[in-house]
Amino acid sequence: MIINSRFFNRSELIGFIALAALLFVILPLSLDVFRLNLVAKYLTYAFVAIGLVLCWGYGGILSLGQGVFFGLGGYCMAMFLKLEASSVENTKIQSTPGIPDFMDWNQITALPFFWQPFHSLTLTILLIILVPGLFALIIGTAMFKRRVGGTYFAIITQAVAAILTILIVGQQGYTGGINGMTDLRTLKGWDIRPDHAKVILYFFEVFLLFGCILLAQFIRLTKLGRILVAMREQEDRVRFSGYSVANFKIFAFCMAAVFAAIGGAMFALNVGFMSPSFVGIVPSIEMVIYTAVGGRMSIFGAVWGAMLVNFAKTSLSESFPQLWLFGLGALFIAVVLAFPNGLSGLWADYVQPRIDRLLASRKSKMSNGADSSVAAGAPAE
Amino acid sequence: MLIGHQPKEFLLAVEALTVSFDGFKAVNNLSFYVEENEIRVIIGPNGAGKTTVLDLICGKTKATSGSIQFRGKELTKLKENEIVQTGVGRKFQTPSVFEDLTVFENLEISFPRGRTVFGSLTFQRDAAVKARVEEVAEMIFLKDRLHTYADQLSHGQKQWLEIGMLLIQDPDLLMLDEPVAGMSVSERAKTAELLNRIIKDRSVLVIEHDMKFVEDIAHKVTVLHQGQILSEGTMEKVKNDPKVIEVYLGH
Amino acid sequence: MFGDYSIGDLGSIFVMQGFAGLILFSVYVLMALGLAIIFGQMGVINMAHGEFMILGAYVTWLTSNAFQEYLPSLFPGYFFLAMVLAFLASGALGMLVEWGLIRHLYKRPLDTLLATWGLSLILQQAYRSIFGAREVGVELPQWMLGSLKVTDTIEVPINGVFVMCLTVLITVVVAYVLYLSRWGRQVRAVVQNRIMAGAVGINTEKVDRYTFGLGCGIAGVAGSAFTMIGSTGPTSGQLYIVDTFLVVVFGGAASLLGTIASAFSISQTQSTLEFFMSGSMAKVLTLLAVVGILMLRPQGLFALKVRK
Amino acid sequence: MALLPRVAFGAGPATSAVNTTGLAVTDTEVTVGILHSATGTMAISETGSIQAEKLAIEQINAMGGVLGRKIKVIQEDGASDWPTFAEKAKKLLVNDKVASIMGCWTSASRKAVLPVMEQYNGMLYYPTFYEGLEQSKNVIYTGQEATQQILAGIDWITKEKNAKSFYFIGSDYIWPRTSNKIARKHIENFLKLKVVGEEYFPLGSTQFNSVINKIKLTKPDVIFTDVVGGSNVAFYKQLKAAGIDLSKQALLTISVTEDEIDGIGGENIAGAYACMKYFQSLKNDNNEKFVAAFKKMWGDKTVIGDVTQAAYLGPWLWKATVEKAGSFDVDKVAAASPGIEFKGAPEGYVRIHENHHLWSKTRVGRAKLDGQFELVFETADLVQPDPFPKGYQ
Repeated sequence: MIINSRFFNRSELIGFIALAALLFVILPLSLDVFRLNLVAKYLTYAFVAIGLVLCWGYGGILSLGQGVFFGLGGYCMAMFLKLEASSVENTKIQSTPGIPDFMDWNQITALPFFWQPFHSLTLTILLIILVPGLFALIIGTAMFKRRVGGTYFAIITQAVAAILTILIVGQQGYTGGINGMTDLRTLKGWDIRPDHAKVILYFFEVFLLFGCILLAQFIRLTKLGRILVAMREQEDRVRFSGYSVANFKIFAFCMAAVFAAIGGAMFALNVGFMSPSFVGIVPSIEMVIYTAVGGRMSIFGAVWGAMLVNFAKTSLSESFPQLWLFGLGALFIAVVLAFPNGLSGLWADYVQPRIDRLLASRKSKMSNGADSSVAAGAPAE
Repeated sequence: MLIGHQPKEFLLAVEALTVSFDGFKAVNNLSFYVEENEIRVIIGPNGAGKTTVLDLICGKTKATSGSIQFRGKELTKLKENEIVQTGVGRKFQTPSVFEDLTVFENLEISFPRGRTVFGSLTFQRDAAVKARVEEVAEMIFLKDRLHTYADQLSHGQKQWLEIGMLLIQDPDLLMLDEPVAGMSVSERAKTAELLNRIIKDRSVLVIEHDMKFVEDIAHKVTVLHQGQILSEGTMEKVKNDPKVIEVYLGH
Repeated sequence: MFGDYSIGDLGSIFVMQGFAGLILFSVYVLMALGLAIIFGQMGVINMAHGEFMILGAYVTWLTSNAFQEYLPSLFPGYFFLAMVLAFLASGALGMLVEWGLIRHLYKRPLDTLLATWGLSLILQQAYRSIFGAREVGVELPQWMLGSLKVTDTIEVPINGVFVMCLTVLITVVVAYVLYLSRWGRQVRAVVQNRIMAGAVGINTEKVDRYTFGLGCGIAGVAGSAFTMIGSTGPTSGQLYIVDTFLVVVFGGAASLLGTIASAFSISQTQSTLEFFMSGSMAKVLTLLAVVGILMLRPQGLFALKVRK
Repeated sequence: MALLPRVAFGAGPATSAVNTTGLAVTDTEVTVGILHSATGTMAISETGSIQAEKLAIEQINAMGGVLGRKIKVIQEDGASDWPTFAEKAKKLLVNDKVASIMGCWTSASRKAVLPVMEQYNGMLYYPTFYEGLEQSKNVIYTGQEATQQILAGIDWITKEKNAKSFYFIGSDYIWPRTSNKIARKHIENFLKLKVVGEEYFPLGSTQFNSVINKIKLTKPDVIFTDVVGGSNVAFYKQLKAAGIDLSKQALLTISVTEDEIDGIGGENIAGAYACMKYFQSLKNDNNEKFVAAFKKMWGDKTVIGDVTQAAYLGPWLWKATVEKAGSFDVDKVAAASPGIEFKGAPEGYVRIHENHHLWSKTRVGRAKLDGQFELVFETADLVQPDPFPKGYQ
């Protein structure tokens, strides 16, 4: 791993270490497997949120259809797991053994062609990336080449989410319908349900998450990251500096789609479940909210936002099931009205200065940090 | 650029250019020609279509009909970024710089390398880039502010920064929309000095209201009125054209 | 599929099917008008639009109950009062929301989307806490039930006719208000240039507040009308929101005529398709067509070519 | 419950004897989970189930509890979100160690919870009538499976109305599709009649004018519906507005209970037939007591539908099973379940079948203006549950 002052500035380094400590050490040691698995579920949304930081926070492209990509990734993974769970001996009570149970219920007697690739894990992993990536490429090309942006783009992505949900629910013979794909059991013969498997999957997911964090951070620090910022502010100026703005938007949107898809695949693995209720408009907007709460400009903030909002959702709905919608609604409004930069903005405005003041007294010992990070051109958090 | 080397070929040839917005012809059957290394100033009353002409050349607005040839290439068929890559640079009326980026980063973005998605992912800030950025920063009086975020700059400094961003592109045709508008007297003088330095070795198309400034720099002046050319020629000729006098003083 | 039926049967079915399309068209126009004002004129994305509609529906329900309880003799006419009350209630709530929330966000249109989404969650839970989680049934006066027999085989639902008349009336009023009244000119002035409008003495804050209130009020009337054909529950409003936005965007946001044209084409497409395939597929195909056309023509059906 | 005698708990058999698997059972208490949606779109439907389960538990506690132990309830909100159901089920089993769970409503939530129940060996009492094609050691299905609910009703209406043709309208998901599949096979293969149309609408759809026109065109003898949720309201209102008079046009629904009529409005659906195992208007002592107790606890205006009654059965069946098994252990409860009867059931009498479904009667009611059903038919005997019906798959 390349962690040096060029790659992260000081406060980012602190954030990185704190997050790594929390996810790799503190949570696994302090939570039981059930809660740890919940954290794993929350973190699947962190992938989406990181993508949204790039695409929305940096690129200024608000997508209300991230559930589509989350769902596509998740369904790809779930299809593989479902096929494995639908071996002939597991399904011998069906009229057609060897196909997923919901197909049998819908009088489908042979595996449809588009299910065939999901016999292979390698192909599945490729498709988890490629299907959402290509789908985003098509939507992105159609929209951005024609300069559709802002609210229009948001509404159209929302419509896409609605279409896909109706389609998945309606084509239940091929997709499991509204029930989704349940009862996912093994990955290459390895049972994903027992506690020790959940722990391993958790760590696998956290590793992958840090991979995505580093990738996002890398993108952010290249000239491409700065062009995204530039584009959000002065799209015309970027265009008249010789860049094809549409291509950069398409790239950001595709990256966000791929991140979301990875999150979806992790969801299917960790939760053992995939359903159209993660594809539609409501989950898609919630994913945007995680990002907004964490801070739309901050990669680490996005991870925190996804964890905290989901944690609040779980605990509020456990203690005040009738009231948690009030809390959630108020949170959205508060974040938008009072803290547009989310938690990371609060941190940068209130906490960071205090830490800096504390450290200022010992500044002579730390002379190399701040200046070089400015030279490296890290945009403001 | 074979065509460019042929004699008597204009750098920019605008012919029969028309654009209409909802039936209103902002630019109407306009033709004019700019030669290599020429400094052309476009003047005219408000609403004459000056900015629209620049918009049309740089591709921001699509022409309804007519042609714009730049070094023999038809610009009306190209996208904005392709037009930039053929060597046309454009400065906007209001300073448009990236306020969330530093001066250095602003200039670096305009450096003509790594303009594709993957090019920009693999772009390295090497010695050549740094040297060029510093060189231009010096020209635009911002050498000691390289690591300042652009939102901290004064209005005039932002104008210079934007001019600097164009310089780093090294365009063959530089289009400036009111480069000294809103500047203080001292800034104005410095800008004139800056412009006089950078207009060497390239053609420049300027929109400007400040007549003194125009007189200082213009080789040739085009007067636009209601989307059409009212008069064209040297400053002296234009100033004495009765039609121009009527338009400017008649109102 | 039509082989077994007589020409007369088919003819009347096509007439009724056309009428079904017109009802759907009216529903879309009613839903979209308020949003077209708010989104088209103010650029605010109001995700809580559906909840404003449902407020109107609940007001209608309350009015109906009150009449049954206290003024049973006037019950046949309660619906008209209910619609006025629905307009006032939703409009007032809208103005309150504008004051407390929206006016802080005019420079950040995408953020209005998030904030109003939060608002919609709060309103949903509020309805649930106040009116209960179950759907409420609004009792209609006898004269609004049933159908008119035009010929022996052609019957048109009375509530459908009512919704259509209401739609025409509201559209005319809105068109008058926006395009002919002094206030409408002020609204459009503010839309085009907020600073200049302020400078020439228009109270832009007041214009914003009333515009938003008007949009929400129309949503309330729409909700009131929908009690005749749909359900009223805490989350019913969510069902409408995507369709509504698509109608507005497809029409070209700033144009009232566009909204109407787009509602017409979407509703006719959908009701025609519904006749040949299942409701689910008809919906998918209609939405796909709309999204597809929007990709080719992002400015919508009716948009002015303007100099930006 | 001040009128009832005060009950002392703790007189039952030793905890170590009745709880060998570490469930949350103390000398005086046993913990049971309730898992339904209190929020989200399904809250509308699931509220009645929560209320019925709480009523049953309160009554059981007033009678001395289960094996001398008071039932303590932990209620979780599934929030109309299927993974949340799975997550909460897991929490109830793993963290709270509940002895059983009364819960789930939609098929989707049950499908999500089922693997959790099987993995962590829990006991679920599931109240909703559903599509069948399922059977689990860890679930007792207190509602009817599709063949139980549908077949007798179709036979009856065919005879009563001398029906030749049917038109199916459903919401687009597994339960309506499976139910319609069974109904179609029955109509076409056994009754040798015709199905002239089959239409599905997305959940939440509110526009039915096109399908109503198709009904007018095809003139079926019976309209057979399994539309759910808010769509119901729109469907019946539009049906009525289109001039289809349900006193003349036979309509058989398997998705409208007294709960739904509350929202639809009695005047819009009066005359329609519903095929259920329970109606609030049933005349028997058990039911009269149940209805009175329910209204006392939850208010005069509440109505009781089929699922609410089935939910009420859950705690009672569990109590009877635990007492027969003499243990709270899930394996023992599961094994002791077949043959358990509940004579106090508001629907009359039920018994658990080998396949963990209930033997129960099928009834047809006609909707009245006041929102209640008038019983017009009931099977003479209990109908055997058959979740994997031969010839219907």
